[in-house]
Amino acid sequence: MLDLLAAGPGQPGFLDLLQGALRPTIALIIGLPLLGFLLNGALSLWRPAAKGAVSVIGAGVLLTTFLVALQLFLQLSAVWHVKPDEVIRVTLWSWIPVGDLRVDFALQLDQLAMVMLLVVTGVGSLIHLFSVGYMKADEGYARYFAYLNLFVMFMLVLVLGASFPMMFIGWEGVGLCSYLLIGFWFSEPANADAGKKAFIVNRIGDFGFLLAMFLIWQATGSLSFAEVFDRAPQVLAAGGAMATAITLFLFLGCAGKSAQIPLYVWLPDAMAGPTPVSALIHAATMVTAGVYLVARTNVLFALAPTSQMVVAGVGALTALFAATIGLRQYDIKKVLAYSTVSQLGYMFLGVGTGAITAGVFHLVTHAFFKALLFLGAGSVIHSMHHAYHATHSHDDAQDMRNMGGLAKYMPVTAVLMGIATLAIAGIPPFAGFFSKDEILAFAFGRGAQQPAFYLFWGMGALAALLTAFYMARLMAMTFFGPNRTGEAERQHLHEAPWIMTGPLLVLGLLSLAGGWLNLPEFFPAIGAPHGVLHHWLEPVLEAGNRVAESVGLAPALSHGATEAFLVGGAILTAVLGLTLGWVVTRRAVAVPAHDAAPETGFWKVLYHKYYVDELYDWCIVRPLVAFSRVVLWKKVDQGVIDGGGVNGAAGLSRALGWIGSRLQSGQVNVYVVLFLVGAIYVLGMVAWR
Amino acid sequence: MLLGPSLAVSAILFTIGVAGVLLRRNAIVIFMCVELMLNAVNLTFVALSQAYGSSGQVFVFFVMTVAAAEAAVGLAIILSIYRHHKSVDLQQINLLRG
Amino acid sequence: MVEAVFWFFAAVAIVSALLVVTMRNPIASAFWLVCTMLCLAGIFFLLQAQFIGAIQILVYAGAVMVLFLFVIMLLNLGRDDAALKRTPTWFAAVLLAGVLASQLVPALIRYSSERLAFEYTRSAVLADPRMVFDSTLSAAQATLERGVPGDIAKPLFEHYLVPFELTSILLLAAIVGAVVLAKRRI
Amino acid sequence: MTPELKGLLLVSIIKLLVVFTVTMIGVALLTLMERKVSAWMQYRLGPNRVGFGGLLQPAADGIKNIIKEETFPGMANRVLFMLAPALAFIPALTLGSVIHWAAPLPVNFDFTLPLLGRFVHTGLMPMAVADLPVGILFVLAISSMGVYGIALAGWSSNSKYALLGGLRATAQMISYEVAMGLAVVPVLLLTGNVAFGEIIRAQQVGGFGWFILPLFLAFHNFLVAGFAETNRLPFDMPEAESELIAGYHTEYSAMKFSMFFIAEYTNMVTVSAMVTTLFLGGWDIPFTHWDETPGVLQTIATGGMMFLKVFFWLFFFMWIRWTLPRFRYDQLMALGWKVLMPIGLAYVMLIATAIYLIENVAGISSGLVKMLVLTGINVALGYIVFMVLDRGLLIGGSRERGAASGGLGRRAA
Repeated sequence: MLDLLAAGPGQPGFLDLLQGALRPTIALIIGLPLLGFLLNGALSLWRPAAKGAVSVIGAGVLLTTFLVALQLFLQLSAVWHVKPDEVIRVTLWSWIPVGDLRVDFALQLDQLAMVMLLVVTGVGSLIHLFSVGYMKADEGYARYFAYLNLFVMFMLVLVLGASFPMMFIGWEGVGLCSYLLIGFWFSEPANADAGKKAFIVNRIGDFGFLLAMFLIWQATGSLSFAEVFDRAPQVLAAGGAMATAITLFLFLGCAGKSAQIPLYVWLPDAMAGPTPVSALIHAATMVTAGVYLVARTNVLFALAPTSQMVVAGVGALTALFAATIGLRQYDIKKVLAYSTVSQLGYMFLGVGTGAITAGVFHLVTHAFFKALLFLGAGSVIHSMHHAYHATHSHDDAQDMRNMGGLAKYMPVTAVLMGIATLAIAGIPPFAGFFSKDEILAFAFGRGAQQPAFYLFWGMGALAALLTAFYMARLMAMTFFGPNRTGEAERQHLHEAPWIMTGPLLVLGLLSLAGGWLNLPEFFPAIGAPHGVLHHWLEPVLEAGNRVAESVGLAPALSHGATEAFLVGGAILTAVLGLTLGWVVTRRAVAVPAHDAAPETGFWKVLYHKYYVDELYDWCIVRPLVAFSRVVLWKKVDQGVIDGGGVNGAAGLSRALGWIGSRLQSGQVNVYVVLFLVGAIYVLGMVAWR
Repeated sequence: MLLGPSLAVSAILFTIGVAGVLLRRNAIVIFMCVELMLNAVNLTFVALSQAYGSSGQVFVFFVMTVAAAEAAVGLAIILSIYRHHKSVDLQQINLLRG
Repeated sequence: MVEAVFWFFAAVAIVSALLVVTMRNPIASAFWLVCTMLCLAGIFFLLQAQFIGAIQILVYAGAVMVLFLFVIMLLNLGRDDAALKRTPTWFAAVLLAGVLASQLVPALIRYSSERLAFEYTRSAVLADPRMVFDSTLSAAQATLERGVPGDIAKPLFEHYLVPFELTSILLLAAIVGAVVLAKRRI
Repeated sequence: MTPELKGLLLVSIIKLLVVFTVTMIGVALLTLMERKVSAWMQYRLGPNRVGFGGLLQPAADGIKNIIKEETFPGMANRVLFMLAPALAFIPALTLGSVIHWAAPLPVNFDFTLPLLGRFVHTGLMPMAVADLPVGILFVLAISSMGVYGIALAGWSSNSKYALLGGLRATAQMISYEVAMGLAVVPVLLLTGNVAFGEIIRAQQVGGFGWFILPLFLAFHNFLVAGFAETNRLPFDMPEAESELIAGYHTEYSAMKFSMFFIAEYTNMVTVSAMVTTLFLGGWDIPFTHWDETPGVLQTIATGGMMFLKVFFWLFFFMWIRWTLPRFRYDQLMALGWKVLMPIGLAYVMLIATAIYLIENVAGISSGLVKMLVLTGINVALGYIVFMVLDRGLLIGGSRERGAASGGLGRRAA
């Protein structure tokens, strides 16, 4: 590697040498989690009790992957320092060579993928470590880690894939793992149903992704990122129907995977899985895949301003909508789930605005603090569960009404959750402040060109207020006030073991300092430069920015008084939200869940999540089931397929068989004559072609 | 070079073999006509091997092996058919009739 | 000179082949088939395939046909008087054979190795003859280089070793099959 | 035609004529020799009336055969009946054309004849009518063609004795061809070529000496198979006079009968020459090396040597005829398929392994040592085969065979 660098980036042939040298490393990054999956899978079949080995393998491969990724990062940042637009592409083997379509099993590594790689492996490692403690008592320990490793493998394929089909493998793979892990405790029908729901809702999104791929293939004649993005500005008219269709279909995929309106419904249900899974898959990594996809295809989105508007609008609406639901949830994980949906909305607002860096930045910081929140919640649930388990109580360990005053029993968790709350609420200098503020600033800036973005900005700001509110509510209900767990149970509440608090601490640090990745210019930096992530991602976004400039929609920031107003407003909103949430919650009468009065009025609507699930059930599921039963089953399946297809085919075969059996005269000469006629025909075809 | 004429002779022999299979009813004679066809193909292989290395001759070698195996098994079958039917006339042996 | 000998062998082979088909007596058919095979062996010798020529006589004429003769003699088959009656099948057969020959012979008689090479260059897949044939060495050159059996042995044992071994299994199966079929009691 | 080609043709025609004539006369004399040797072995005189010591007896027989009436069986297939003796006769004669009868002769001439033009020949002329590169393969191929004459003769006579004789002969010859081919393979292993010239050269200078020593078992198998191929006693099943009158030639008379006769004796000569060529160094004069440089004298001397060796084997044929009793038919087939073929196969593998070990593993390059090692192996193998495996069975005496129960020869087909 070093002698490679000595040869000098930018020299002819250097990239080939580099790709050759990095090939095993990149294969290793994919291969290690796969190995972990295979080993753990084997263990889960043969030695489910060997938890020590499973932990070592499961967490070990992830840590090793992270270290490999880190080392790769160090090496490549040296390269990119000299020549930022070198993209490492490694073709492992040829996958689909059909006619003009040539899809290789290829991986690519650029700055954007590197960010995702580090987040996935880094946060993933922490969550794996946490899981070692959290899942300790579970029977499906080996299976759990096998799934988790498989998930990481697919996530890395998604991130590193060098073409749309490669990304789609990862896309589908993480969906599969998500399904498997949501329904991890599948013996309870609700959990299995939640898994199915996630899977089916995601199918709708995948359908959009597939259609987008077909259109891309039709428009550009290629599916690999490099070629598509290279050709797209030439073959796709800016703002044209094709570009808009492609990006809208892509966004449909994103909406499914990243839980945006109208396909967000699966994510809250996905909390049925183990909490670390929620942290890893349904907060930090998989659900951000949609954001990553938009960021990856920023060239295409830059070509379609309408789609950008849709993305930003849906993002803003989702942010606000989910935040309102989060106001009145009692399940600690549900609150966080809606919070996740809301924050994802922010990210889409960011990438929809064209501020890809801001969106990715929020993705990263969100990964830190939301993982922290989920793991903290996991720690709380762990403790609560132990308490209820010890006393054989059947109360809900996740209901915040049953908690209260936990700060006394779990000080470390409480402090870290507090940090995360400040981060997500947007209090400087915590990570969330910078990223959220940047998104809102860009949205406001774009409003100068497209006034609709002022509206989106307003929705985002309001959502920020609500975010601060429900987070304060969560903290107040969980950690402060009187304890409502119960007399006997209270004895069993305790802080989580170090293997769980350790990752929490690391994540806490990251939530605290994550904002330093991309400090805005107005912020007085201490030793750290401004806009690191911005510069880091510049080569990836360059093409998209060029397109955006040509369209006249380059992302812009306001400066001066407006900027000060925005920043001040954001801080004010956060503080206001936190205070309101704290005050309102502390003043409400707190009773355990089983004593709680039913919700009334608008609270009831919020509590029931605006009845969206019921709406979907009435509008889509039931008509579909009825249609399937009456038309598809009775008419199409029994009538057409069974009658015409199956029995008809049988009848046809019988008829043909009868004719054929007439030919079987047993006379060899006849056979030979027939054969010869065919042979002469073929010969004629060849000779007189 | 005798490539063209060899191929033509091979084609004629093959055709005669085909005609024999079509015309004759005696199983053994039909068998012999099949052997004739195989020989014609062998000639093709050898003629082409003259131009392009000995692989063609290796194929002839394989064809001969197959022919020998075929003759052994085929004649054994004909023998056992003869034991049942007291005839090797294929027009009378139509057990395969559908 | 070589051409003359070739055409002599070819003519005898074709006439004998016709006699194979037209003779009513199976023994006579077998005899003429042997004659055809010997002529073919002669042609093989002319085409620089001495080993194959010798093997042709040894295996076909010497073993396979003897087996045929043996079976015919054992079954004591007489004249096949029903053969070659002018039935509709007969006309169909002759017609078909005529069509086949009329397609094959004109297409093949002007064939040359240059034409073959040309056709291979036209095919995208077969542009390199070495993809189909093991070497571009002609048979005559190969014989000079490696001797008569070596000419065959080299590709056979290097290139086609697995098929060769499979052939031995085939022969074994054939032996077992023939014995099982032919023997009344085992 | 080029002068060189014409020269080659001329030389070949001369060789052809010489070989044909010598063979025919030789065969005629062989019939006399057979009778004389028989008489000698039975302590009687044999033919001694016609000519000096009965020397003209073959001529008298020939004349008698030519002028005798040709008889045809009533229901015979006339064409095949006529063709069969020729089919037996032609391959037998053809075989003589590839055998190297003497050391190559340097022949150089360049002359012009009126009408015919210029004839040129330079260099060595192999003392075989056709020095085929396929050599031994050709012999095996053509010898297998001899079956047709006998089979067709038996079938076309439309007589049960002839048919049975023909069938027996066919089966026997096919069977023993296998053993013969397997016996030839070790020789090819040692020479690495199939051409006769190369086989002889390998025994002259190739380092193994005459192959009879290093390949004794192959030699033995070849000899046995040769006896069976020529339908000589103790394997004369096809014409076992006590069972089948005269076998496949029961119905033949006059010159056609005599053609079978000639074919049989020609085959004897061929087999003798083959044994000589394959295992006794061909025309090689033992313990000398001057015969390796071509010259007229050398050719004559080696031709004499070849004659001596072939003569010995011909005598051996007759000697065996009056020494061993005839095999039963099932014993004959059992010997071919169950003894000679397995032994031949195993022997091929053993020798191949041994050669590999000697040359590649032990790294022995001295011809004498190689020969001695192989000879040692053969002695050991011979002991195993004849003394251990065959204990009182086929090759042993009939008395012992009767005593041994369950032997190979006892199973009736």
